[in-house]
Amino acid sequence: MATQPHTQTATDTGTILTADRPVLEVRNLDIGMRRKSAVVKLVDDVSFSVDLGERYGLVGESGSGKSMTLRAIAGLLPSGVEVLSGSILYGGRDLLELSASSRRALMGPEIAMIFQEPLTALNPTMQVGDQIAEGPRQHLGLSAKDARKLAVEMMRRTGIPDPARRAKAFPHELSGGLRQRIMIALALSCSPKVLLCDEPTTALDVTVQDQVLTLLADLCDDTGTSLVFVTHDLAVVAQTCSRVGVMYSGRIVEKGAVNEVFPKPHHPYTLGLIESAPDFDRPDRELVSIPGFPPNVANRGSGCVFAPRCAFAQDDCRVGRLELAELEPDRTVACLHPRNAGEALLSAAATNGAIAGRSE
Amino acid sequence: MPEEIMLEARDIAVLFNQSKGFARIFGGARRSDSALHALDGVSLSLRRGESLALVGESGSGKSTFANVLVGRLAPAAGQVHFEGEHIGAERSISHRRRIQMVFQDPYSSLNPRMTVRRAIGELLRVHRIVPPSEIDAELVRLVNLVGLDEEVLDAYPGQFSGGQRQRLAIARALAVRPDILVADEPVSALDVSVQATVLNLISELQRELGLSVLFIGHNLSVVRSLCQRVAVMYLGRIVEVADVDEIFDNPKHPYTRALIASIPRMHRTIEREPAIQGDPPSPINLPVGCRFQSRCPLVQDRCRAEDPALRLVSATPTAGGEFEDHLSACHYAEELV
Amino acid sequence: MTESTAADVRMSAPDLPRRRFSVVRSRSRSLRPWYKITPLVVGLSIVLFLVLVAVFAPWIAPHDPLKQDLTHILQPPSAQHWLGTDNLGRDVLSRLIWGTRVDLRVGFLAVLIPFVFGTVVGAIAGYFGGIVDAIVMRVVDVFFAFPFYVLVIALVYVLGTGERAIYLAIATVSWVSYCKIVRGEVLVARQQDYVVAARLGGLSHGRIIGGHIIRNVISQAIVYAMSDIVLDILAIVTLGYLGLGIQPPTPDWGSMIVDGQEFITSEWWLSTVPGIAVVFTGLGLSLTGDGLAELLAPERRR
Amino acid sequence: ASTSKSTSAPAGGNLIIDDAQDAVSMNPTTTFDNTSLYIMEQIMQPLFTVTKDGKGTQPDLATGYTISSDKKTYTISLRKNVKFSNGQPMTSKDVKFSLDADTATGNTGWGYINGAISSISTPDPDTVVIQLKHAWSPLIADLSLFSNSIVPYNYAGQSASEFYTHPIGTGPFKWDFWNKGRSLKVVKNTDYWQPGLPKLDSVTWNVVPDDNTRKLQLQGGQADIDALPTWATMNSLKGMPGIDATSFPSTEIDYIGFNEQKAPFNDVHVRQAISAAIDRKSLVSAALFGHGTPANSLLMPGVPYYDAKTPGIQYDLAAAKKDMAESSVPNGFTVNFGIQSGNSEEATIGQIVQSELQKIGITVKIQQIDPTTLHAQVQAGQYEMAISIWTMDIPDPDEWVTFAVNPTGGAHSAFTYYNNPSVIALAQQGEQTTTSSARQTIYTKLQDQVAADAPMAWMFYVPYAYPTSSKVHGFYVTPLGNYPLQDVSLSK
Amino acid sequence: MLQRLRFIPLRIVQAIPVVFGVTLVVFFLVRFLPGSPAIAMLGEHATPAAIAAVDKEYGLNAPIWVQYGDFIGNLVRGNLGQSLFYHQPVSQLVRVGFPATLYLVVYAIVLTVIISVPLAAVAASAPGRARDQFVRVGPLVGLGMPQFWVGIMLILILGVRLKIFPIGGYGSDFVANLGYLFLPALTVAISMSPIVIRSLRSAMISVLGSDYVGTARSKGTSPFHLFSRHVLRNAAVPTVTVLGVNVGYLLGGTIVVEKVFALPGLGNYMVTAIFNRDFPTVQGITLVIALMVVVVGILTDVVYALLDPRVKLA
Ligand SMILES: Nc1ncnc2c1ncn2[C@@H]1O[C@H](COP(=O)(O)OP(=O)(O)OP(=O)(O)O)[C@@H](O)[C@H]1O
Ligand SMILES: Nc1ncnc2c1ncn2[C@@H]1O[C@H](COP(=O)(O)OP(=O)(O)OP(=O)(O)O)[C@@H](O)[C@H]1O
Ligand SMILES: [Mg+2]
Ligand SMILES: [Mg+2]
Repeated sequence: MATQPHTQTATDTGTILTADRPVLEVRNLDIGMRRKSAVVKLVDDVSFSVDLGERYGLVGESGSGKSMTLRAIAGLLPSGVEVLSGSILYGGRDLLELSASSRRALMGPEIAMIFQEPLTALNPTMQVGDQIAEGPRQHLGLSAKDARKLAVEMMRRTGIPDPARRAKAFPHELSGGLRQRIMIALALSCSPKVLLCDEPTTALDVTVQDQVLTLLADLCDDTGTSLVFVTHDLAVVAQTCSRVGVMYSGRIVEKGAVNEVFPKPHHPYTLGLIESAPDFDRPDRELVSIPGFPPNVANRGSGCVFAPRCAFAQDDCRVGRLELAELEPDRTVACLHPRNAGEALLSAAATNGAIAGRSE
Repeated sequence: MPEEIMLEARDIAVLFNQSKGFARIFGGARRSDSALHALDGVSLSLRRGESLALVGESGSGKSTFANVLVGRLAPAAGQVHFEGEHIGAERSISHRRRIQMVFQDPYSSLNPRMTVRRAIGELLRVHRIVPPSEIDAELVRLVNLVGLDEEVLDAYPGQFSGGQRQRLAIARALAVRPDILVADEPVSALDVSVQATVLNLISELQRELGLSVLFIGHNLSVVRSLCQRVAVMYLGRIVEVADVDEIFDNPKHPYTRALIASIPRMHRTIEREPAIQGDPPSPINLPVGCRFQSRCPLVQDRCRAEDPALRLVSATPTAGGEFEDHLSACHYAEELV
Repeated sequence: MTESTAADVRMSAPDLPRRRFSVVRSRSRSLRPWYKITPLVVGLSIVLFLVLVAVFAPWIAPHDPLKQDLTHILQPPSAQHWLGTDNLGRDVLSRLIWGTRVDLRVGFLAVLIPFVFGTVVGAIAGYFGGIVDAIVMRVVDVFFAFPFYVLVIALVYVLGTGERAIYLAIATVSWVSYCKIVRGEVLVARQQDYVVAARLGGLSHGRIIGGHIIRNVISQAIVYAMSDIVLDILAIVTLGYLGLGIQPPTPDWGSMIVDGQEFITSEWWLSTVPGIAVVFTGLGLSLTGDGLAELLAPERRR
Repeated sequence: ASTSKSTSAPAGGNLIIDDAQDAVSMNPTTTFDNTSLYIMEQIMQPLFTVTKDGKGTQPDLATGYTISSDKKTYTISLRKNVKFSNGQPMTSKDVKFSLDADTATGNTGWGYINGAISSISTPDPDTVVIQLKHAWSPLIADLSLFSNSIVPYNYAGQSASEFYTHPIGTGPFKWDFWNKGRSLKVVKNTDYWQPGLPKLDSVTWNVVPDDNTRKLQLQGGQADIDALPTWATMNSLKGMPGIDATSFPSTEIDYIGFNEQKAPFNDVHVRQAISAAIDRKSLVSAALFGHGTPANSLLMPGVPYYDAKTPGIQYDLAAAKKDMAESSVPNGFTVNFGIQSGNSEEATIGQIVQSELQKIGITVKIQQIDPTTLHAQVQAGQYEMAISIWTMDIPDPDEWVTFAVNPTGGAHSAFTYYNNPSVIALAQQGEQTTTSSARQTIYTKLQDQVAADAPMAWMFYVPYAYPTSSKVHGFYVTPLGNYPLQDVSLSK
Repeated sequence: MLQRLRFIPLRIVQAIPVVFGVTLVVFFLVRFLPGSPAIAMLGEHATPAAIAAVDKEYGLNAPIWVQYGDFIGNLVRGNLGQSLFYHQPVSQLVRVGFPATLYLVVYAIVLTVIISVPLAAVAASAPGRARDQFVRVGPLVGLGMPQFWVGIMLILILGVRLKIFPIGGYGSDFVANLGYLFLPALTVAISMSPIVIRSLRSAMISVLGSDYVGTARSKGTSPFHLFSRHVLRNAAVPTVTVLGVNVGYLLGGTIVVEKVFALPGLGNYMVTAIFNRDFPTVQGITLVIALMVVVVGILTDVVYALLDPRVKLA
């Protein structure tokens, strides 16, 4: 491999991105809060990597730590919450070791982020054009006029009709779809290499969601931008991403290629997620929910975190610490008793109500 | 045997206006800001024991319609009939009782300062559902009905998760023994796994208690697995009504087709039509002609001139051997394949 | 439709686990127990301390607060008089302790009337909106636009000096604040689904306002009341400065500050010590208010 | 104001006087407040002026006078070469105009003081002849009152109200400006008839309502005189470098008036008991920080015919208890005691009296009432017991005596409703007697009798307090309260 | 921009009944006061005859509704009446007092902002930490201190001891008053800042935690721009309202500060007028202050609307 010539991209800040190395690699990331008495881990030992131009999905229930992981990469953890250990490598450089100002210099031209709710993610008192222009002005050293021009151009590229006029609008004057497009324009204005998306379409209508997803995918393909895509809608991941990590209670419990994981989930939690969501193409299937609730992050207990809700849990699931194990190449599962029969087992579980019934 | 119509809305129109007169000059608190047509001639009937879905984009008027049905909002025009009897917005206590509602936001739908016992117990007392001595037993029965343990009775809503709250909201609605349950996006704020329990609960209750349910939602996957009939709403109008399988297999309105096309699918292999473009136009300045014209891939000149009415396009046989009407508001419904 | 059969309907879906009470949203701070809210604990301790001082004043105070000793006036602090004596030779410490009684009483009573009146009026105006609201709000504006001290001074003149006049004067002015606060809260609350649900449940307006809305909006008014007590004590001090305070020889901090300020350049402690008492009380009440705001804040999501 | 320092102070400078209130008006004939009249006296002068000791008068714009044998005609000769500040010379025409204008105000102003005058004539520019209705010994004293100040004839062609917005007079200073509520300034009258005077260039009165601020301005050198210090201020300024906390003898008496219309104050024993229960020395030391003198008489030491030997009721608790026992309310009673709100001295007095009367079984309820309300109540006879103050305006006891003991004047014996015919007769005799010795006898008798009747419990005589900067020289206050500023100078 | 200010005419119309209400209340209130202008004028030893004469001269013996009619009639003609105590038109007093009060209030607001913004920023930057606690508790001390006491203390320390500022009084021009009014304005600011700091602090904390600040950070915006463009402006929105409400309260409370610092402001005239039962002055000044409160209310809304484009007022 090393002998082969590979594509190289020299970024503005000198980071060398190569195709044989993941553009973004999260290693053993712990995020949490230090309390007087204890450390509360919100994200626990999360690792995953994203290749150049790849679209990577993170799914999981509310509170599973998806947003925290993303925010840690962007350096936007809420106050009180910090990275406890681990590293976040961008093009081989550990972001966590950079100074605040050099990290800031990366944000925008190298890494950008899009939030769930475009209305709250845009400054309500600033014209959207100015908000888009702010990044280019700072990072690309553009004049106010040029930055503004760039902003309008970006808006045009995201399919906003009449961009010059819309640039003068305030966020509340735009519809949800337009706002999210503004967010995309804003995030892509400095041509970042990695785009972090935190549920960018959850607040949108299906028709608009579809437009925005298509747009995102197209733009990223055009520029070779990698995407980290957080959502709780499996179908959206299935449609958008090539690889996926399934998060539960701050941990990644399963990861692999989307077309491997979803048809043949190995982890009971992944299975549960799939079975509880209505599937348009399987309307007559009974919905089976995962019983109970995710554990309190302050006290996850020992053993597999999912064991208390797991229909297949056995005694050994409840002791010790569970590590991710690679079952097949690029297919990792944190389960002592992984389901490998996939769908066959699923229907069995559904018919005898096993997933639901066995909790005590 | 024709199914019995429980609740019928006829030509409902709702306008949100600026308030006028004295209150405006002297600045009393007002309910709305700008004039817009939230509903424009909506007719829909709910049959006994059925579960009817109302879907549509955000802002299309679904909640407004629900509010009219439950009597929270007086329509500018049109009437609501309950078992054939006209009921206005100011309703008798028994009419109120018989149509209950479950809301989208589980966090604002329960009074944060009242225990479940108090909140539901009050309803039982006011409506004299059971003799006072049996109230406690009835409360236990109700929370059990929605799959909760009786210890929830003395807790405050703050102590519950979203799914539990939604169950409690359902329990409250059922406490007064309604005939009709209007559920306004009851699961869209919930996590998938919780969503499933609530959806299952609603469908069980509907079956077991013979409730008529108007289920408002925008997730077509949910609708498809829960409801028997579907009405599609666009910009204050019903644009298509049909049996659930019929509408998804054989949509007769371009908007419905676009909706279906936009659903994210687990299986990428499934072929999808191209998504429609643009956002819905503002309900303040409505276009002449068909409301969907600006986004319709099949738009014709007639669509820009003539407002299509909701009409019968076909009657399809249902599982029970009956024929179900398929209504659409598209000039070219028959031409859609 | 028979209800009896429904009683047997249990979800075949999984039952909820027993741990359900531990499953609270960690982000909602409102469910923190009161003793974990530092401002509340500190504030309440201060208030409790003051209340105890007020209650046990007769036993704590080393001297009779009214006992004059004209041969020992304006004495600096000493073993005999820890905080010295005032211009009539009275023991300052004892007056300070007894003053706690008067000031807390006046402060609380001066808040009580406007609290109740303002809350009721504000709730009605906010709930019904429209003309009722318009009229109430214009009246509120009139009182609001009226210079505070003009109204208070004039009312104290009309009613005659004394504690009762002070309550009434302050009440006349400050119900407006409660009215505004509660109205604003009710405007928000009446849109909440639980109010709609109550209405759909067939409950009357009165029951909804009194039973459902008030309990949710009152916390803001209570929080405000805490700081209002401080403002009222200050208003009494200021009235004293304008010569309209509590009647002598009743020991109260306001008149102690005002009487002492004549001697501010020489016997500075005369006005400073009761001043510190007011500040301390203010601190306690404000912290309590802060804490209560945290404790009572209804969950405001989104 | 150290006159002792003989260093000749340089002329000039602006003297700044802080007062708590603003002047009200510059019209001497209808103005009653001290601030206004102390200011107008620097601008307008009467024919006679009060001597420094306050007990007599001396010619000012007049040079002298003669009295006819029937004591009903006064012929007054005017000083020559006196000019108004507008340059116009002063003549008898101006004098007659001024006196008549005052008389005309009658009850609404000070006109009643000229009540004895029947007519005024001006035989020549330098002579004024005053014809009286009846013998009236206080006339010259009356003429020395500010209300009889001399202004130009016909207000120099203006209307009265216009004229008094910038009055013209013969005084050492002339009008400069008045920012109402803030400050008032007069400047040196270069045409002043006394050569070399005034020494100052100008005088400014600033309105500084807060007691402490006035004191601190004086301390900080921002003001030269605090015109209304509290006694606490005086106390704390004592011995402070750069400040002279001087007080001047006055004609002020502070007393507690009893409303005899209300039981049990109609009982002389009660009045006597209260009077005897008050320890005046304590009052003086606590309320005035020792600055006053316990009062023994209706009249004040600065007033002619004051009798230091009058055995006014003094502190004697045993006697007080005895009086109470003999009274109609031997077991005591409860009384409302009205004092002015916002007045720390009265609050102090009130509380001391309260605790003293407690000892003889009287429960005193202090009622702090704002001054105007209190006055209204007193004037309407709707009070039981209230603190009042009197200061003489003219150097003759009659003004006060008539007011205090003669119920017919409309003031109901200073609103005490005291009515003793023999005292009233004595008061009338005093008015009509002109010889000093005879008047002395009459007033001594009167003082004794009033003391025995105790219609009021007089407390103390209070001096005038005027703390000044040590830079101020030659400042003095007459017993009537006026402070002529023509001799005052400022050092650097 | 102008679109957003369309509410102004309506607000002015709404203010009319308020102002009318104020005239009604003040007129009858002052006439309920015990004692009369004549007694105040003539003093303790006035005789009934003298009082009657004065009443007649000032028309105080006319029936009360006639007097009210006259008052309103004059008012409509822009005439506030003639002061009984100062013997000049009330409008004259307003002309002197209004600038002083306005200067004081504006100066106080400026100082309040200067004090509050950095403190709130410091506190909000680390919620819950020591400096935050300090900022939360410290200013409460200012809230609990009576203004006259603070004023005297400031005079004593900064005026008399350190001789930095004048000891009360009012200067002749704008520049001089920067010095003369510093301490009074500071006195007011000390009691107003705690309220503003609290509001600003919590607004800043919520703004700092908002998604759009996250967005701004994700753009790599520098801390300075972050604070000035994104945080301050948005945090100012709720604070402006708090400030507006308190300015109204402040206007009614300048009485004390004006008295302590011997300022010829409306409050000072007002106290004197009440004490002297100078009805026309009390009425006139109350009306002016009420108008100021109304104007401040409208201004607050204007600022609010300008700061926050979402606001639609009507
Ligand atoms: N500001 C915060 N301070 C402390 N804990 C927080 C904060 N925000 C979130 N958490 C906690 O961190 C954990 C992970 O939250 P995170 O927001 O990453 O979840 P998520 O997977 O993004 O969920 P969602 O789908 O609801 O967005 C949760 O337990 C949450 O309660
Ligand atoms: N109280 C109101 N005042 C003014 N306009 C309103 C009001 N309520 C709703 N509208 C408007 O009426 C239209 C229909 O609103 P409605 O809430 O019924 O839509 P919806 O279909 O329920 O949307 P969603 O899916 O977002 O809940 C929208 O344009 C909305 O902005
Ligand atoms: Mg998230
Ligand atoms: Mg809705």
